[in-house]
Amino acid sequence: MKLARGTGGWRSGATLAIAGLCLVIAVALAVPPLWPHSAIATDFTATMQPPSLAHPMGTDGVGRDMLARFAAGARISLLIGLVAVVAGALAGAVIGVVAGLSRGLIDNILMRAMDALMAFPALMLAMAVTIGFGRGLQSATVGVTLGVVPWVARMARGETLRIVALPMIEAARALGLRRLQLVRRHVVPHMISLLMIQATSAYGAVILAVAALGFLGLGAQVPTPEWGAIITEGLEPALTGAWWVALFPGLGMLLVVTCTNVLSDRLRDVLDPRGSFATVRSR
Amino acid sequence: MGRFLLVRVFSGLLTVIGASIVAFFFMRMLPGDPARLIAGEYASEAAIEIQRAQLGLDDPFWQQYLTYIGDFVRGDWGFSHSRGQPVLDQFVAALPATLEIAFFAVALAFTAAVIGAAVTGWSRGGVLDGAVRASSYIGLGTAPFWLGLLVLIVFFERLQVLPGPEGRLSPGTAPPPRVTGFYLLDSLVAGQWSTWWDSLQHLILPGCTLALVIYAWLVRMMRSGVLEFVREPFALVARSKGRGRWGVVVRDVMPNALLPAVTAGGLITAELLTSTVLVETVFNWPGIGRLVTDAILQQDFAVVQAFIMVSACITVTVTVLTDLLYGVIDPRIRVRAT
Amino acid sequence: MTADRLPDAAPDVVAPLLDVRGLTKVFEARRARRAEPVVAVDQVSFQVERGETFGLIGESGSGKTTAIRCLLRLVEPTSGAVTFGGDDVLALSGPELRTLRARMQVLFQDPYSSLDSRMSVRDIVAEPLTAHRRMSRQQRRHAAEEMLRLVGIDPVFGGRRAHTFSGGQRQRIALARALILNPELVVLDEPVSALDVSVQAQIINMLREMQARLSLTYVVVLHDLAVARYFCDRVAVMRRGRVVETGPAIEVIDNPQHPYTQELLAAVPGRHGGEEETVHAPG
Amino acid sequence: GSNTEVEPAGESTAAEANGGRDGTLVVNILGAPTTIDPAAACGVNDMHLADNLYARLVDYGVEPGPAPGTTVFDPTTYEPSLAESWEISEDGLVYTFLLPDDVTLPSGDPIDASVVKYSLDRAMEMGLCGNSYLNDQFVDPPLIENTEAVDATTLRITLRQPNLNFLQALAQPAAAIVDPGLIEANGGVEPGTANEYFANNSAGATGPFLLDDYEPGKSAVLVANPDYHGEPPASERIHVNFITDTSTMLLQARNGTAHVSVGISKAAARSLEDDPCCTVMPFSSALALDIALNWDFEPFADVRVREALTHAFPYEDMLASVGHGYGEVFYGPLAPDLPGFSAELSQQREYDPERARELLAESGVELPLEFELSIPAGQEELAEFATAVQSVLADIDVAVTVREIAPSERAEILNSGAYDAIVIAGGPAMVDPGYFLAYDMSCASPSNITGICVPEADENWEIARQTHDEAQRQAYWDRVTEEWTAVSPKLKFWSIPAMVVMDESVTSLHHAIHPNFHSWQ
Amino acid sequence: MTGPATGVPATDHPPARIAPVLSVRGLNTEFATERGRVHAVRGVGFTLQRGERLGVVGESGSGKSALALSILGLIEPPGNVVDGHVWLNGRDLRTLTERQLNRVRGQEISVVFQDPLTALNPVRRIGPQIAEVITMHSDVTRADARRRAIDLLTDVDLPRPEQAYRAYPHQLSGGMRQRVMIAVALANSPDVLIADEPTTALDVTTQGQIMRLIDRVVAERHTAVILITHNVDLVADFCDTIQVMYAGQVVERGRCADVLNAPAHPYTAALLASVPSLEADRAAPLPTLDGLPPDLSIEAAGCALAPRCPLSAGRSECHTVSPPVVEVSGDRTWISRCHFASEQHSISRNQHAEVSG
Ligand SMILES: Nc1ncnc2c1ncn2[C@@H]1O[C@H](COP(=O)(O)OP(=O)(O)OP(=O)(O)O)[C@@H](O)[C@H]1O
Ligand SMILES: Nc1ncnc2c1ncn2[C@@H]1O[C@H](COP(=O)(O)OP(=O)(O)OP(=O)(O)O)[C@@H](O)[C@H]1O
Ligand SMILES: [Mg+2]
Ligand SMILES: [Mg+2]
Repeated sequence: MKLARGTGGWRSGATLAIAGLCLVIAVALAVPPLWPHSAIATDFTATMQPPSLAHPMGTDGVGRDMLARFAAGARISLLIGLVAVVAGALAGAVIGVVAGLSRGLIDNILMRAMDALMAFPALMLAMAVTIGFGRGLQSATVGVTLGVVPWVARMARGETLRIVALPMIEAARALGLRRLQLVRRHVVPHMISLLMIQATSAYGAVILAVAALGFLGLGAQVPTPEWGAIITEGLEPALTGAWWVALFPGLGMLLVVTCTNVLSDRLRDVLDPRGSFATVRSR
Repeated sequence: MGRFLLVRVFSGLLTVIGASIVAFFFMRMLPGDPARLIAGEYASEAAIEIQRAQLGLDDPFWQQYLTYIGDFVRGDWGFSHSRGQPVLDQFVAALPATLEIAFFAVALAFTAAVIGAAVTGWSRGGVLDGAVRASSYIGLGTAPFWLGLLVLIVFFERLQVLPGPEGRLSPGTAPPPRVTGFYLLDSLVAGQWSTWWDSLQHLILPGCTLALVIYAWLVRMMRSGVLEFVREPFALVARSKGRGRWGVVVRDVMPNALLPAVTAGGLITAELLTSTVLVETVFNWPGIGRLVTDAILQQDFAVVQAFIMVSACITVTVTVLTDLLYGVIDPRIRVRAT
Repeated sequence: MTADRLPDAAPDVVAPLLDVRGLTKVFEARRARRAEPVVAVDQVSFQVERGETFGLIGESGSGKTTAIRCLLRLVEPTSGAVTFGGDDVLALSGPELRTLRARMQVLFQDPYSSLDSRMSVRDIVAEPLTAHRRMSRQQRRHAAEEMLRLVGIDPVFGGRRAHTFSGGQRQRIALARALILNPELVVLDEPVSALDVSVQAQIINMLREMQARLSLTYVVVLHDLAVARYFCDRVAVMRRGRVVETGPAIEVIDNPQHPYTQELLAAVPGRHGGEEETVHAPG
Repeated sequence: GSNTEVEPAGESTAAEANGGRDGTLVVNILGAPTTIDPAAACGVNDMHLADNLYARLVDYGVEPGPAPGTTVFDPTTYEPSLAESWEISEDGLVYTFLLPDDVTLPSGDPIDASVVKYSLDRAMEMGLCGNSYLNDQFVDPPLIENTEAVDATTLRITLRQPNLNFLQALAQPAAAIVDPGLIEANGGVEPGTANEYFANNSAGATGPFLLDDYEPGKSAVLVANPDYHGEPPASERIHVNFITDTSTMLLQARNGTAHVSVGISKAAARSLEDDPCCTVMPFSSALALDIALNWDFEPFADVRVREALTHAFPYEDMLASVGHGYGEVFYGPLAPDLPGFSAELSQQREYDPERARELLAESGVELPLEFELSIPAGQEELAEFATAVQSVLADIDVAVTVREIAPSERAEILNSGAYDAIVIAGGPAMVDPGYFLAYDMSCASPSNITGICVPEADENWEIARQTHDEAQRQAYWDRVTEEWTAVSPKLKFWSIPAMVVMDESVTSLHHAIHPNFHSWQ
Repeated sequence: MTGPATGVPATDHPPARIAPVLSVRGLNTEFATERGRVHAVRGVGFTLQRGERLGVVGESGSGKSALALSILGLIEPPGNVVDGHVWLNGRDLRTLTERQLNRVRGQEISVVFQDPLTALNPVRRIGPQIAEVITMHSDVTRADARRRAIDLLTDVDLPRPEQAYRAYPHQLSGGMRQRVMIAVALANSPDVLIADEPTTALDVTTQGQIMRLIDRVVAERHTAVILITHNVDLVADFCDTIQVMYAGQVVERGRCADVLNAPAHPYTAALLASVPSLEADRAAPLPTLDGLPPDLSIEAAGCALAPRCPLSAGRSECHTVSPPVVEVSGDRTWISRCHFASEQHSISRNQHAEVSG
C-alpha cells in the first residue's frame, strides 16, 4: 500500500533524477572532446573572466576555461564514485556474507574490524589514508572505498542473518538445499537489491567525501580539475566578486548527489523485499 | 542492565582500540621524515637523530603504537611542531569554539527537524512534505564547504548583512571574560551586549551551514519514522478516540519517531565532526576543525592523528551512550533490561 | 536401527513410519538478558503410522512448531529419539540428512514468507530437484509444471513470481514444491490458518486428495479443533510443551478426557453448540 | 595611545582615522610561527616576532623606503644595537663588542657580556637552525671558535676563518639575546633538542617589545618594553595576527580591521590597488621564483635541454597574469635585490618557443619530455604558477606532472635528490650573495639544498665571499653570474616583492627581512 | 445512491421510524491505487438499533474494515468516501467538520481493532492512553480521569488494575492488551462499538474470554455493536443480525437464526458449508466455492459472485444484470442480493432438514 501513495510524484522524481544524472554524464562525456578549451590550458590574456558566451562558466586566475574544468571534474567525480562504490560494495558484501554465515570467531573478528573502520567518520578515515599513502586521487579513492566497506559489510551481515532466519530459507533448508546453494540461490539474490540501494546512496556520499578531501588539499592535486579542489581555488576569488569559479562544481555535486539519493530512495521503495510482501498481503 | 552496560562499554572499548590501530597504521605510513620536519630544515644530522630517538621512530611498530597509546591515555597527545605546543593544549584551547558552533547547529537542526518531521506527518505526501523532503535532499547533497562559501557570497560579499569569514568575533573585539568559553553565553554573563550581538552575528552563517547538514540527516530519519508510525494502528486508534490529525502526529507519532533518531547519535556525531572541519575552515572559525586543516597544511601530523583518534573515540562513545540512552528512554527495552 | 534403542516398540506390530520418543527442546536463555531457559518441547512421544494423518493441536506457544522443527532437524533437539522409516533421524548428518529430507517434506504456515518472492513459481517448485536429483533443466521444468497442474495451478503461470499469487494459490505452490520429490511424510505447520475460510476448505480438500493419490503420511499442526477433527486420524493435544492427550481425533474431540482439551473445546464458538449460549434478545 | 598628543596638528586626519585604533596597531602576518625560540627558529614564519622580542648586538642599516613614512633595511651596512661599538681584528677573526653597562633585564640583572655569551652559546649548543644561521652555515667545524666575556661590558668572539657575513649573522634572530635565568629555570639547554617551553614563551625581555599574550598559531600581543636599551618603540601596543588563510588577509585589509597586512597574496594586493582603503607596498626583497632542475634527472643533465626550457616561457605575460604584475623578471643566480646583482648580465631569456624546440631537437632528448614538478602543498599562488608552467611547456612538447609535496617530504627529496624539478619561491635569510649561493649553487657547500651546482662558478664564489673591496667583489659576482647563466642550471622567473598593505592610519613603517615593528605606527 | 442498492428509497433524512442509533445509507468508498480505483465499499446501507449486535462476515478484502473506517470517517488518502450518509444519533457524520467529528469519535462511537499490540502506543503507559479518551471528551480532572480509567480496567477484568495503569503495552499479554483496548473503546460509554476482528490475533482460549467480556460490558451499557469477523460461528454466538459481505457489497443480511439456518444467498451458503463443524462428516469433501474473489478495481456488470456461483450456470442474467436486493420469505429484516434468492433459500432449507433429520 505504501507504493500507492503519491506514486506519480515518486515516479517523476526518479525520472527527474535520472535526467539530472544523464545531464551531468553527458557534460562529462561530451565537453572534453567537443569543447575547444582544455581543462588545463592556461590563457594569460583571459584570466578571471565572468561567465560569457565564450566561457559559459567563466575562467579562473590563470585563464583556464571553467566549463572544461567542470566537465573534467565531473568525469573524475563520477568515475571515482563508481570505482569506490563498486569496490566497496563488493568487498563489503563478501565480508558481510562470510561473517553472517560463519558466526563465531570469524564473524567476531571480521565485525570487530568493520567496527573499527566504522568508528571513524568516513572523512577522517579517508584523511588518514591519504596522509598515509600520500596525497592524490588514488589514495583518496582507496580512502573513501574503505569508508564504504564497513557499512556494506554490516548491512550484508544483517541481511544474511535476516534472510537466513526467513521462513523461506527454513523451507529451503527443509528441502535439503546445500549451504552454498542456499547462499547462491536465496541469500545473495535477496541482498542484491539492498546492496544496490546502499551502493546508490553511498555514491553521493563518496563523491562528497572525495570533494572534501580535495578541498582539504588531500585529494586531487594541482592542476587536476577535481570539483573539491576547484572550490578551494575559488574560495579567495569568490570573496572578491569572482563567484563563478567555486559555484559550478558545487552545483554539479548537488545535482549528482541529490539525484543519486532520490534514485536510491526510489529504488528502496521499489526493491525492498519487505515492501513487496506488504503490498501482496494487503491486497 | 548492569551486565548489558558492561558488555556494551567493553565492546565500545574494543572498537576504539581497533580504530586506534587503524589510525596509527595509516599515520605511520606517511612519507617524509617527521624528525627532520620537527628539527627544522637546517638542523644538523645529530639533532635529527636525537629527534628520531625521542619520537621513537626507530622502535618496532608495535612498540611505537603502545607508546603512543600509553601517552595518549595519559593526556600526552604529542607535540605540535607547527605551533610549538602540546597537541592537547591546542585542542583544549580550540574546544569551546567548536562546541559553541556545534551546540548551536545541533540545537537549530534538531528543532527544525522535529518541526519538519511533524509537518511531514501532518501533510503526508502533500506540498509541505515535499518541501521537507526537498530540504533534506539539498542538505544531504551539498558539500558543507561549498554551502559555506555560497552563503558567504550572498550574505557577506553581496548583501553585506553578515560578517565574513573572520572567526568568532570582529577583529579587535575583545572576547568576553571566560566562564564557559562560549562567547554567546559569556558575553551575556558579562552583560556585554555588543559583544553578544557580534558573536551571534558571527555564529549565524557557519552555524546555519553546519545545521543544514545535520538537519538533513535528522529530518530524513525522523521523517521516515513518522511516515512509518502514522500508518501504525495506534495512530488510527488515537484518531478513533477523537484526536485530530495534528494531535495524533504530535502526541502519538512523534514520540515514537523520535526514539530511533536517538540511536542515530553516533551517525550525527560523525557527520558533525566531518562537517565541522570543513565549515570551520571556510569561516576561519578558530575551533578544532580549523586547527586540523591548518595542521594538514603544515604537515603537523601529531595534531591530525590526535584528531582522528579523538573523533573515533567520540563517535564510539556517543554510539555507546545513545545505545544506553535508548535503553533508558525506550520503555520496551528499559523494562526488559532492568 | 536396533531394537534396544526402542524398548517400547511392540515387536508384533509393524514399525511406525515415524516414531518420536521423549523429544525435548530447551531454548537456553540469551546471555545479555536475564531470562529463564524455555522448555519448548517436553518429553514428547508419538508414533505416526504410514498413510495416516496425525495432528498436533494446542494453543499458541504450546510447542507444536518447535516439535516438528526438531523432528525435521531444523533445530537440534536437546534430547529424545526420532526414528523415521527405520533411520535414526537425530544421528544423521550431511548428505544422509539431505537424503532424509527428500523423504520428509514440510509445508509452513505462512504462504507469504515461505516462498522466495523473487523466483518464478516454476523455479520454486523445481528447487528441491536441483538439490536432490540430477536432471536437465528441461526435465526439471517439466516435472515442476506437472506438479503445478496437480495442485491446481495452471502451468502457464509458471513464469510468474510467487508474490503475484493469492494466499491459497501460494499454499498450493508450496505444496507442489513439497511433493515434487515424492516424499513419504509431509509435515504441515498450520497449513490453512493464514487463509480465508473458503480457501481453507479448498486446501483441505486438496491435501486429502493428494494424500489419497500419493499415499502420503501427514503430520499436521492445527489449532482449530473442528478442522482437526475433520482432517486428522489421530491427534495429540499439546500444552506447555507436553502432550496431554493422544488418541483418534473423533474420540479426543468428541469426548475429551483431559481438562485442558475440554477447555479448548469450550472456547470454540458455534452455531451448532448448545442453545444455552445465546446471549440475549435484541433491544 | 600615548603618542597622540605629540602628533603634529597636520596629521589630525590620520589621527582621526586611527581613532578607532585605541593605541593598538593591528598587524596581520601571513603564516604562523611554529616556534618563537630564536635558537630553534628555521623558517621565515618563525621569525615574525624575534626581532621585536629580543635585542641583538648589531642591526641592519636603514634607508628611506619607496613611499613617504616608510624605511627599508640596508643589508650592506650595520648599526650598533645592543653593542655600543665593535672592533674587528686585522685578520678578521676576532670581533670585540663593547656593551653598555646600564641595560637590565626586568629582573634587574644587567644584560652584560656573560648574558650575550650565554645566548650565543645556547643557540650553538642546541644545534638547530639557529646554530646554522649564527655560523653562516659553516657548522662543521663551526665558524665561531669561541665566545668570551672578557668583562661585564666586553664580549669577544673568535672565528675559525674570516667571514664577511658575520656581522649580518649577528643581526639575525639566531643571535638574539635571551635571559639566562629564565632559560635555566625552564629546562636549560639540551644539545640537539628544542625547548618546548620556549617554543611559545618569551625567552627573555631584551627587545623593544614584551610578549604580553601569545596564542600559538593565532596571535601575539606585544607591548613596549620599558627596559629596552634603545629608543622606546613608536607604538605602545601591537596586536599581531598570524593569518594562514589568504582570503582573510584580504578581507581584513579591505575592511580596515588590520592596519598593516604583511604577506598578502598578489591577487589580493592587485584587487586592493584601486581601493581607497589602503596602500599597497611591494617592498623589494631578495626573494625569487625559480624552478630547480635536477641534473641527476637524465634529460636535465643536458645543458641544451635546460636552455631550451628557459626559452619556453612568455615571462612578461606570465608575470602579468600569474604574478599579478608584482616583481621583475631576470635570469641569473642572484635576485635583483641581492647585492652583487647585475641587471645587465641578468637579462631574462627571450621567449622563443621555436628556439626551444630546436634546442630540444638538438639535444636528442626523447619527446615528449616528461617530468614531475614538485611544489609545496597548499600554496595557491604556486599551484597557479605550476599550472601555468605545465600549460606553457605543453606547447613545446614537454609534459609536466605537478606534484604537491609536504614540507617534510620536500626536505627529504631535496636531501636525497629524488626529484625531477622543484619550484622554489624564496630567498636567503641573510641578504648576502655568498650566503645565498652557498646553498643555491656551490658544489663545495654541504648545505646546498638542491644539490645543483655550477662548478665553473664555485671558485669565483669563494673568492667573492672573501673579498673586502666592493668593486672587486662585484666583478667576481659578475663572473659568477656569467658562468652561471652560461650553463642555464635553473629556470628563473621573477623576483618576489614582499607584499605589504597598510591602511591610511599608518604613518610609519619599516621593512626589514624579518618584521621589525620598532618604528611602526 | 439509488434505491435498489439499499432496498429503501433514497432520502437525505434519517428514517423516521424508531430512531436507530446508527443508520448507514449508500456508502461508497474508493481507494486510488496503482492498479486503478479500488471500489472497496459499494453502496452499503444498514441500520442499527440501540443495543443491537450486527455481525459482519466476509472473506478477506470484501471491504469489512473499509466499511468500519468509512463509518468513522477515518479513511485516509488515497482512500476516499465518495458517497453515502452515516447518521449517528440523528446527525449525518459525513456533513460534520473534522473538529466536530473528533468530538463524536471516542464519545458516541468507538472501535476495537484486530491487533492489540500495535493498537496501543508502545512508548506510552497504558493508563494515560485510557484516561485521555475521558479527558478529551469531558471536563474532568486528571485524578478523576485516572480513577475512572482504573475503574474501567477493573471492569474489563484486568488483574491488579493499579499496576496495569502504570504498565507499558509490551508488559501485557495479548489478551490483556485487548482488554485494555476494550476499556479504551468503552471509556465514554459510546452508543456504537465497532469491533474489527477483536479476537483473531488471540489464542483460542483467550478468544472465548474476550468475547464473553465484550458481551458483558456492552450488555451493561446497552451499546450497539458491529462485530467484524471471519468466523461465522462467532457471529452465531454473539450477534442478533448477520450481514454477509462480498466484493464490497452486502449480499445478505438477516437475523442470525434465519440466515444461518437457511441462507438465501449462494455465497452465504458456501461460506457456511466450507467451515468444517464439530459434527462434520469426515468422509465427505468440504463444499467450496472455486475461483477467486473479484478485482475490486473493475466494475463488472452482473452479479459479483457470478463466475464462482453454482446457481449461475447457464443463467445469463447473473452475468449481465446486477441483482437487486430482495426480501427473503417476505421478511423485511432479511434481505439477499441474488436473482435466485428464494431458490437458494429452499435449497438451504432442504439441506438443513437433511442434516438435522
Ligand atoms: N528460537 C527460539 N528461542 C527461544 N524460544 C523459542 C524459540 N522458538 C520458540 N521458542 C519458544 O518455545 C515455545 C514454543 O513455541 P512454538 O513456536 O513451538 O509454539 P507453537 O505451538 O507452534 O505456537 P503457535 O501456535 O503460536 O505457532 C514458545 O514459548 C516460544 O516462545
Ligand atoms: N489503504 C488502502 N489503499 C488501497 N487499497 C485499500 C486500502 N485499504 C483497503 N484497500 C482495499 O480495499 C479492499 C477492502 O479492504 P478491507 O481491508 O476493507 O477488507 P477486509 O474485508 O477488512 O479484509 P480482512 O478480512 O483481510 O481484514 C481491498 O481490496 C483492499 O485492497
Ligand atoms: Mg507454530
Ligand atoms: Mg479487515
